[in-house]
This record gives sequence, C-alpha cells and structure tokens, in this order.
Amino acid sequence: MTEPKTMTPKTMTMVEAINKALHDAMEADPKVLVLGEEVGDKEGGGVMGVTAGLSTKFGTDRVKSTPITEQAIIGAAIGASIGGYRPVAEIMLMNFIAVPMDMIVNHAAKLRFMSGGQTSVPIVIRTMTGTGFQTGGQHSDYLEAWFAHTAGIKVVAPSCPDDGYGLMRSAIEDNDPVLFIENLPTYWNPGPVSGQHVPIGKARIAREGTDVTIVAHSLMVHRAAAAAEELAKEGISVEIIDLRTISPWDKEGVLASCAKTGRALVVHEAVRQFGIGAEIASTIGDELWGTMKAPVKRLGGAFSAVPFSKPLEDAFAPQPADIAATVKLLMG
Amino acid sequence: MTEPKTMTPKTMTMVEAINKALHDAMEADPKVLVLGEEVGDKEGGGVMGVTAGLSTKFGTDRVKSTPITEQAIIGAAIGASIGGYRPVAEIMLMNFIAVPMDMIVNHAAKLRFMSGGQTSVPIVIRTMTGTGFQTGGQHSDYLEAWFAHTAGIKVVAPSCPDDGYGLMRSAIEDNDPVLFIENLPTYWNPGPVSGQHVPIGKARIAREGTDVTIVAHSLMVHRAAAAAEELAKEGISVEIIDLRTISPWDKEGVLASCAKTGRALVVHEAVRQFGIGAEIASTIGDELWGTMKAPVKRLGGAFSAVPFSKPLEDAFAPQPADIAATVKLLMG
Amino acid sequence: MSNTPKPDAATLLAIWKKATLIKLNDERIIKQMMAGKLVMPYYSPRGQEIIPSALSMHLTDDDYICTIYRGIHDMLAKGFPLGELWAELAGRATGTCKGKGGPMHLTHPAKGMMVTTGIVGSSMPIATGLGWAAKLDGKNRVSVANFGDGAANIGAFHESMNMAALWKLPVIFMCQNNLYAEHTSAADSRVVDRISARADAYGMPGVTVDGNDPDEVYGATKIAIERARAGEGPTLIEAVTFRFNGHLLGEAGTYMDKQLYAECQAKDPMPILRARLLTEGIATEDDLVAVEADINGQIDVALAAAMAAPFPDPSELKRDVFAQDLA
Amino acid sequence: MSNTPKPDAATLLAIWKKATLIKLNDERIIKQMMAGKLVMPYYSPRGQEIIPSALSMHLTDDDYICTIYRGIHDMLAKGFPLGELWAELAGRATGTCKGKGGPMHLTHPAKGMMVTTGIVGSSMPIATGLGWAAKLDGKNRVSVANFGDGAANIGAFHESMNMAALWKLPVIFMCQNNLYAEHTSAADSRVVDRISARADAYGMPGVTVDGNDPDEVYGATKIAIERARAGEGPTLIEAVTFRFNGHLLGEAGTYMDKQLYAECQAKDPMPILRARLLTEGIATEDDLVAVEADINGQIDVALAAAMAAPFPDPSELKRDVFAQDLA
Ligand SMILES: Cc1ncc(C[n+]2csc(CCOP(=O)(O)OP(=O)(O)O)c2C)c(N)n1
Ligand SMILES: Cc1ncc(C[n+]2csc(CCOP(=O)(O)OP(=O)(O)O)c2C)c(N)n1
Ligand SMILES: [Mg+2]
Ligand SMILES: [Mg+2]
Repeated sequence: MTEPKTMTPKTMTMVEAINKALHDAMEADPKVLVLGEEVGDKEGGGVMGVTAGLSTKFGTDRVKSTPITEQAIIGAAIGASIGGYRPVAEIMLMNFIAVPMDMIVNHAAKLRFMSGGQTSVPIVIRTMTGTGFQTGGQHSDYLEAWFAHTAGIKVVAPSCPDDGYGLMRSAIEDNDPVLFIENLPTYWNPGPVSGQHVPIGKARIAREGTDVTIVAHSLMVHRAAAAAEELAKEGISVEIIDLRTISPWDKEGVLASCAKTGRALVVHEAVRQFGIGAEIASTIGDELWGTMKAPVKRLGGAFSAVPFSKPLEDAFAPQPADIAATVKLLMG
Repeated sequence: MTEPKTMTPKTMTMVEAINKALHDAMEADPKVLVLGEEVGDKEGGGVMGVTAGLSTKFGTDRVKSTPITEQAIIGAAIGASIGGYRPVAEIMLMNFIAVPMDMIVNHAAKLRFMSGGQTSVPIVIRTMTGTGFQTGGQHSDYLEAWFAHTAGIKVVAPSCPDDGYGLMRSAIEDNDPVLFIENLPTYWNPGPVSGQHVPIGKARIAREGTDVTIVAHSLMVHRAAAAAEELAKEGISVEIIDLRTISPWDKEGVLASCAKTGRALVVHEAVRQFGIGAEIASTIGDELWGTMKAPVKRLGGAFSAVPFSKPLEDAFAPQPADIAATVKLLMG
Repeated sequence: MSNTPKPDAATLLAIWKKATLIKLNDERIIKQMMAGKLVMPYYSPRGQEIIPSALSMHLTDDDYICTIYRGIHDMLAKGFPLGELWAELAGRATGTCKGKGGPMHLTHPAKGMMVTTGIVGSSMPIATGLGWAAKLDGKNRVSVANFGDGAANIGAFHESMNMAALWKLPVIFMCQNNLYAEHTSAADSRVVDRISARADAYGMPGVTVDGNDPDEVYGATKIAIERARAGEGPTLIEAVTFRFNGHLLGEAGTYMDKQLYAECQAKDPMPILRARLLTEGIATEDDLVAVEADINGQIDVALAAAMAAPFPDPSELKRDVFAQDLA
Repeated sequence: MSNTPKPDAATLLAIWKKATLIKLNDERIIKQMMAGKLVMPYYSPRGQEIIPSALSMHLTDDDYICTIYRGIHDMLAKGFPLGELWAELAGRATGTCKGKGGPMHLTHPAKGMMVTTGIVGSSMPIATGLGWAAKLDGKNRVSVANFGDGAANIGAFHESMNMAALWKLPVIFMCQNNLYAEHTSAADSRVVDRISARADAYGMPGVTVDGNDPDEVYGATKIAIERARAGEGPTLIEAVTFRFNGHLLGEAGTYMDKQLYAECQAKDPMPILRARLLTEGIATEDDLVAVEADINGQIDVALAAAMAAPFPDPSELKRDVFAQDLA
C-alpha cells in the first residue's frame, strides 16, 4: 500500500478532481483524447460537468461528443488506441456498459494477448453509477465484478477526490485498458487533492484499526467510515482498506491488514451474490487459513434489481448500521 | 439434492438429449418457440444439429432462423415471452452473449421486478462454449459468473445428457429467464437419458466419497471424475457435486457434502479470479467456519484470454492432474 | 399528405382531451417536484402530447406499446390509470409496479403497456418481439415501439427494423423526433436529415410527419396500423416535435439554440389545437374549461390517494425477482 | 462503371499474383488440414481472392485494415509475411501472435494489419477508430473495414457507418458479399437486395461491384480511397462474390442452392483472370507457371519452418495479458 501524501493539498470535489486530471493529462500528452455522449462544452461538458472545459481548451478534434452509440464509442476508442492515441471514453452510466460489452470484453481486454503483444489498447473507460437518486433498475448498478473476472482490463473505483485525480492520471498513462468507476452520489463531496498519481493495484488504509478489517471501495468506504465511528464509541477499532483498484486488487495489502486484525468484512454496493467480495473473502479464507479469529463476512446489494421507491432503495445497499451490526457479529 | 433416477434410460449424446427435450417441449406446449442463427432445418438445424428437425416438425413460424442480430434475437424472445410465449433463443457461442448483454441483463432479468411482477420473461437462452477445439480467445469463454451475479436470471449447465434433457425441460417450463450453457467438446459423449425433468436449483452427487468434496459443473465434472479415479487408487475418496444449476446454486447440497468430508475444492473452466468458485468457496468458509479440516481451494482458467495454440489451450483450464494435485494438497 | 385520412371533429376533440390530460398531468408533476413533494428523475414530454394522443385513436387495449423514460404521454394516451401512475411516481406500494419501477419503468399490461425502458434503443427489439407474438396470435394486434431521434443512431434500431421487415411483423416504429438527444442536436448525431429515410435500408415504408399536427399524425399512424393489421409489415414514422422542458427536469438548457426554441414555442401544439377546436366550432370555451377542470379533478384524486398510500415494505426486495419469492 | 479507373496491364498482373498467392496458400492449408497436419477452425476465402488483391493496389503499409476470421486473403494481399502466418496457424511461438491468436486473430501492425476478429460486425467499430486516428495524424492514411454480408444486419454496422460518416473519417467499409452468412442466404437475412443501398441511411456513398472482376473492384476502391485521403469521408463498397469451400472447412454444405453454386463456379475469378492475362497478352503461360512455382516454393519454406518451430511455453499465459507480465 502507498504512503500517505505529503504535499499541501487543494480542496476539490470528485467532479473537479477528475476534471482537473483530464485537463492535466491532455495538456501533458497530445495523444490523450476524450469522447462520449455530451462530453463537449457545446453539450454542457458532460452531464455532470466532469469533462467541462476540455473541448474549449483542446478543441473538438481531441474532445468529441458522440451520437448515442456505445458500441461505436468503445470501438472508436479501441481503434484510436491501436493507432497510437490514449482515448478516455465515457459510458454515461454503468448500466449502459452492457451495450458495448462485446467491444470491451472480447476486444479491448483481449487484443494485446491475442496479438501476442503486438497491439495494445491503452484506453480509459469512464463510467458513473450508484444508488441514491432513485434512478431505479437500469441506472444504478455496480457491475465491476464482470470486468474483474475479465483478464486484460483493469478496474479502479476511487472513493475520494485525491484518488479520483491520481487514479485518473495513472489510468490514462497505463498501457492497458482501465475501467474507471465514479460514484454519482458523492460526486460533489469535497476533499483534499494533492495532485499526485495514485498507483493502480495499490489499496489505501483509509482508517487504521486493530480489531476488524473492512475492505471496501467507492461509496462503501464512506459507509464503512460512518460505521467505524459508531463502533469506536463502543471500543471496537476498525481498519478500513479502500481497495481503489478492484482488478488487479492489492492482495498483499488486504492480507496484511487481515493478518493484523484477524477479522474481515468485505462490503460492496453491487449485488452480494457472486460479487467481488467473494474473491476477496475466499482468498483471505484460503491464505490466512487457521489464523483468522472469525469467518470472513461479506455485505453487498440485495439480490434484486435496484428499486425505485426510496425506502426500498435505502434497503438495497449496505448501510452503516448493517456494517456495524456485522462487525459486532464478528467481534462475537 | 435429487434422488437417483429409476426409469430404464436410453443412451443418447448431449446433442440428441437436448434436441429431444426441445421436441418434447414444443410438442407439449404450443407456446414454445425456437429462434436463433441457423436453427431451422434449411440452415442445417443448428450448427451442431441441436435444433435439427424442429422447423420441419413444428413449422417455420415457431422455429425461426434469424439474421446475425443478437440484440434483436434476445429482444424478440423477451417481447414474445411478455406476449405469452416461451421462446428458446440460441446465442451460437457464449462469447457472442456480450453483444445482447443489455437485453439480457437490463431487460430479461429485470422486467419482472421493475414491473412489480406484472410481466415475466420465461425465456431460455441456449448457448455453447468450451476450450478444446482451438477456437481461441473469442469462441471459448465460460462467462456464467456475469449472470450468476445478476438477480432475475437463472443459470444452468448440464454435464451429462440426462441432465441436458431434464434441465432443458425444466428451463422451458420455468417462469423466469434461464441461461442454458452447453459444453461443445462433450456434445457427442453418450450417456443414459431417463426422460425426467431435473429441478433447477438442485445439485447432483456425481460420485460419492468421504475425504474431499469437489464442486464442479459442465466439463469440469468429467475432469474431476478422472482425477477422482486416480486418487481412489491412492486411497483418497472424493465426492463430486455436479452443481448443474449455478444460480440459484444448491447451497444446502454443497454444504452437506462439505460438512461430511471437511475438505472442499471448487473447479471451473472460467477464469479463476472473480469466478463463481469464489462465491461457493467463501460461503463454505463462512457457513462451515471452524469445522473444515483444510482451507477451501479453487481451480479455474488462467487469467488470460483463451489461447489458440494447443499446448497453451491445454494449460489454460484445469486438467485432471491439476485437480488431483490440489486434492492431495488438501489431504495434507 | 393531403389525401391521407383525417380525424373527424369528435376524434379531434378526443385527441385534444388525451393531449390535455398529458399536459395537465405534466404540469402537476412539475409543481409537485418543485415543491419538493415528489422526488424522481423526470423527463417531461411537454410538447409531444399530440403524437400518442393521435396514434392511440387507432389502438385498442389489446395492442401493445413499448416506450422510454420520457413515455408518460404514451402511457396516458393509451389509458394508464391515473391512480396507479401517481402512486408509482410517489414510490408507493399501490403503484402499478408496487413502487419498484418508478417513472422510467411504467408498465401496465392490462392495457397493453408492456415495457418502459431507460436504455436508449431498447424499446425497439422488445416491441419487435411483441409484434412476433401478435403475429403468432393471429388476432390482428399491433405493437408500437416508441423511441427518440437519438435512438435512431444505436445498433438496436438497425437490428429491430431489419428483423421486423424481414418477418413482416405488425410493428409501428414511432420515432418521436424532438430535435435533441439529451444535449446533442441532430446535426451532431447524423448526417441525414430525415430519420424516416432510414426505412429504405430495410425495405420498409418510412414517413416523416409534423408531430404537432393531429391530422398528420392521425393519418400516418392510421395507414401504418392498418398496414400492420393487414399483415403487410412494419412502418417507420418520424414525428417531428419538441420537448419544452429540456431533457431532464432541472437542467439548465444552455445547449439549446435560442432561436430554435423560440420557433418551436410558436409551434406549441397545445394552444394551437385548443384554438382550432374553438375556431372550427368543435367545442366551446366552456366545454374545454369543463374538460380541463375534470382532468384536474382526476389528478387531485390520484395525487391525494398516492400521497396517502403506504410505501412498499423492504421485504419487497425478495419478491418479483423470480416467480417464486426469495427466501 | 465504364468511366471508372481501370488497372493497367502491370497492375492486373500484380493483382493476379496476389490472388494466386491467396489461392495457392488456401489449397496448401486445406491439404495440410486434410492430412491431419494442421488443426484449426478454417474459414476458407477461396473465391474471394480478387477483392483484397485489387483493393491493396491502392494501399501502403501505413494504411490500416481490420478483417474477420475469413480474412487470410485480406492479410496476404496486404503483405502478411508467409513465415509468420504459417507459424501462427501451426500454433508456434514464432507465429505473428506467438501462437496465441491463431487463424481468427491474425495481426501484423508492422504492415498495417491491426485486428482480425471472430465476432461478426466487430471489425467495423474498430476500423472506424483507426480512421479517427488516421484523421488526427493528418498523414492521409486510410482505414479499411472488411466484413461479410451477414454482418450488415448487426448493430455495430449501423453505429460505425453513422459515426464514420458524421466525423468524415477516412474509412472504407468493404462488404465482401459472398451470398451466405454461415448457412443463411441473403433472402433470409434482409429484405433489401443491395447492401450498398444502406449507405444512404448515413449520407455516405455506396456502390455495388462484381467482386470477381478486378476492373470493377480496382476502380471502386480507387475512388473510395482517394475520397478518403482527400478528407471527404467514408464509402461503403459491396463486392459481390462467393466462397467455394463453405463457411467452415469440413461442413456438409447441404444448405447451399446447387444451381447457385454451379453458377458461381462458372464465375470463379481465378481461372477467368488467368485466361485473361494470356488472352490480353499480359503474360505467357510460362510466366504464370513460373510465378505459381515461386509462390509454392515460398509456401514450402514457410510451412517447413513453421513445423520445425517450437510451441509456446505455458508461461506465455502470463505474458501479454497486461503490458507488465503477470507474476
Ligand atoms: C444506451 C444508452 N445510452 C445513453 C443513455 C443516456 N441517455 C438517456 S436519454 C438520452 C437521450 C435520448 O435521446 P432521444 O432518443 O432523442 O430521446 P429523447 O430523450 O429526446 O426523448 C441519453 C443519451 C441511455 N439511457 N442509454
Ligand atoms: C456476433 C456473432 N454472432 C454469430 C457469430 C457466428 N458466426 C460466425 S461467422 C458467421 C457468418 C458471418 O457471415 P458473413 O458476415 O456473411 O461473413 P462470411 O463468413 O460469409 O465471410 C456467424 C453467424 C459470430 N462469430 N459473431
Ligand atoms: Mg430526442
Ligand atoms: Mg457472407
């Protein structure tokens, strides 16, 4: 895991941090391109403003708003990357990633291997998701597990602006395709941004503790933190590992924390069944066999589509209270 | 888990068994339809002959060969099912399922829930896959994990003709969408077929044993059986659970076997990382905490695209020797 | 379009009534949202009222429609019960989808409203499948796929149009061209001016009409639906219109061409049709006011009932995932 | 097509040489497979030799092409080195893709052969992206997307054509219409006769040529490529041809119309072009035999080297997954 940042940071929201990363990356390397629906300033610089200012500054040749055409968006990104560019393609919401799935999984992720290393696909696919705005079954899903299960593509999901900036810079410079997952409900949460690159594949200790390790990413890091605050009042010391990179995940970092605490809970917003928590939990169970003090637990979204109605939506994903209750269970 | 069959069975290949199930289902219910590329007899009754004879017997209104148009194939199946039919749609090879992914995941799997139960999507999506014919990176993948992680769709994968017949009959009669995964390399292996329905959600004890439980499905049941034969010679008694249904999987059946043997290995052909074995392994680790004699192990495909070259292809998926070696590791 | 069938006076009045229900309902939704009494993503169909109102003159409850997140007008025109609509928008257990679907997934099969989708383009393949079912049923049903201009650039459009034409399915591809796809103008989406011209690629008739003109929409949809019922296959209709409240309620709308907006405002079909009914003597001001009052009254009732209804129980997360409840 | 540019004698001979390499290479592959010395899924391009041979007269190594599982002819015409081809087909470490890709994923960027895909339709979006790169580079490169008639019914076709036309990208959409998509005939795939007519839907020129006629293919591709290099955007070319060895080598072929097959056989471009070279005095029989012998000799060398080469080590599973080797 990486060392804590030492520079004097600025305060930014996630939207601003990613926007700045895109600006800085386009400035640093003329091969960096941006494409997607509404990404140009004429269309508002992205529905949430994440790409604001880019087309004005770098021109509409490098920053292209597209029709609604997800297969062609990813195809264009793949082709341009094989042709020497570094496109950052936006798929507006994560559910829509099902539309260009063939392009991502059968092509972007595989071309390097299938060509024996002759071609590479250094693209970033930005996408947004998350429950919380009552957008229902087709606009809220976390689908990181599909891509973590796919060799040849990396998956990152920052929980704070600093990592949003740093992971975006690293993702763009990475020579392989990276899926970059942004959480909508925390887009406007401010946080310090150091302007440093964050290495892909390294988790972050979001909170130090000694009794239980919680492994989380994206929004769930915040929910885990809220739970940890409550638990601290009861004398339970929680360590939170923010995965940041889901694939390849930081096995060493996670195992080190679990070895220290002896108890582990993996939390994600995606449906629990066959979610990424299973890989992490079974790896902990295997590698730390005989040393854990309690079974490795998992929390995740309900086994259903994301519901519209507020009380149902709130019940869908793990809440701080659920997390706290499971930690207490682990404490026995 | 279900009782052993008692009727006098006929010997059939998997191709014949599924073909017979389709014939019997279309005969039993005029609402059953079949569609997909090349499924009609004019086009050869399916590239592997699985749908042979159907269009001749039931007519080209009920058995429709389609253009190459996977989104429309699944869309047509969904629409027809909402309109009261029970379509069996073929996606020729499992990698192509990435093309209609939106139709399957955002629509087929969710319409019942999102409509509050007003509509249902009783479709079967047949698909074929598997390494072994050197068809390379875009024609060999097992992708069951994506769908097991998706609420609202069931996933089955028979390993023997009897289950091929019985699961197909159940899948067609099921009121929810079912993804039906066929293994290409074992299509022509003969086996007894009783003509009974096989319930969805129930695993099968493919071999009884006392020392180690191997959980597998599809081709890997056969590889596990080959390993078990070898291990028996060394006095190690292996129990093989053929999952048959991957989602919802037979947790009770698997846990009962593991509770008995105290050791478990989950094997699948799909990439190991974030594969379905993780869910099963972490569930065993959690639910049988403190009672297992060894860590739960997993074997799966390499973390790469499926390679073309024969020695690489052979090295990609778990072989009997890999399975046997892991079992011995578990025996300590 | 001069020799296409035109609505008679009674039909024109009926179209206006449906359109007015849509408009007043839209106004009430916005009012509730502005007051913070209703929270949801809302894609207002204000401006597009005429299209489904005229189309639905030719449909029965047995006919199928599929629509999109912006499809409340399609739903209301086809006869969606107001009570179940408002309860759904409010996320209540009494909503048509028990609160699980919300505005983007309104469904009411009892009146042929089969699917509302939030994924651009996806109404078309499913409506094509319903057309297949309709054809197999042999009951002369038709299936209507509603979608926007933006959706005409996505793969699902191409695949559905080709399949429906090839199989001669009774499908009406109803493209509601409101000049924008989110914040993107037509010129930034495609080179060809008329979406209807794409019908040629599939050997299907294609026609563009003024979507604000009840005569044109009524006529074109009548021809297409009769064709479909007669087993002659699908038609692509492009109905040109505008949406006055932007893509998503609350957006700034800065991307919109101001002159274009003004031009469209001058063509707002609602005041025009209302005036026409009076001019042509189809109704008196009193008649119209009475209808409006009646509709508002119905909305009052639906709204009040919705707000008084219970929210769904969390246990609903385990229902309707599969036919059999989860444990 | 009478006033379109035609190949001169030397060019015609060059086209024949490429086509002959493709044909003899195909024959050798089949011979090896039949003898059990080569095991792979093989989609023979026999019959389609003229299309890439004539097209490639206008391409340089800097131009991009993407093709499909049946694209060995496209590769050879563009200059794929025989040794690396055969080693790849034999799954050897010395293959162009180190044996990892095989016949369905032949790649050789050194000569502009960027992607071979096994997913129908997927060559088009990627070739469109390469066209975008070419445009950004400003070096007048073009990008060719090869695909079959069956691929013209899938969504990726629609999306790529629309984007390429909208962005005026230097892309040539080269539809090799061999009358069948696997076992499905055109009539069971679409209503419209001419795939090139679909270009209208995107505001792009579309042309159909006899894919067996070197003059027609040469002329149409010259116009399209010049147009692309001049920044005027993409063209859809439908080259009508036939594939004589069925979809996948070893299939029964029972789905094929016998009369159609016989008609196509009479139009086999290879004997026709060979005869023409002699009739028009472009070459003597001795010249042609010498070329054929030379090509066969080259194939002998490539084949022998491939068979003698080592298989990749299993550790290759950890290489080329990411830029950095896996642990
Ligand atoms: C596949 C997909 N891509 C992107 C989106 C995001 N999105 C929602 S509506 C919309 C614009 C659709 O425009 P149009 O088809 O013209 O319909 P309108 O909203 O104008 O009625 C977009 C891009 C989506 N829902 N689905
Ligand atoms: C998306 C997808 N669907 C189905 C297939 C199976 N398949 C392989 S080739 C083929 C036929 C393609 O026909 P066409 O585009 O005409 O090319 P041809 O093989 O005739 O050269 C099909 C259906 C596939 N590879 N990809
Ligand atoms: Mg629109
Ligand atoms: Mg073909």
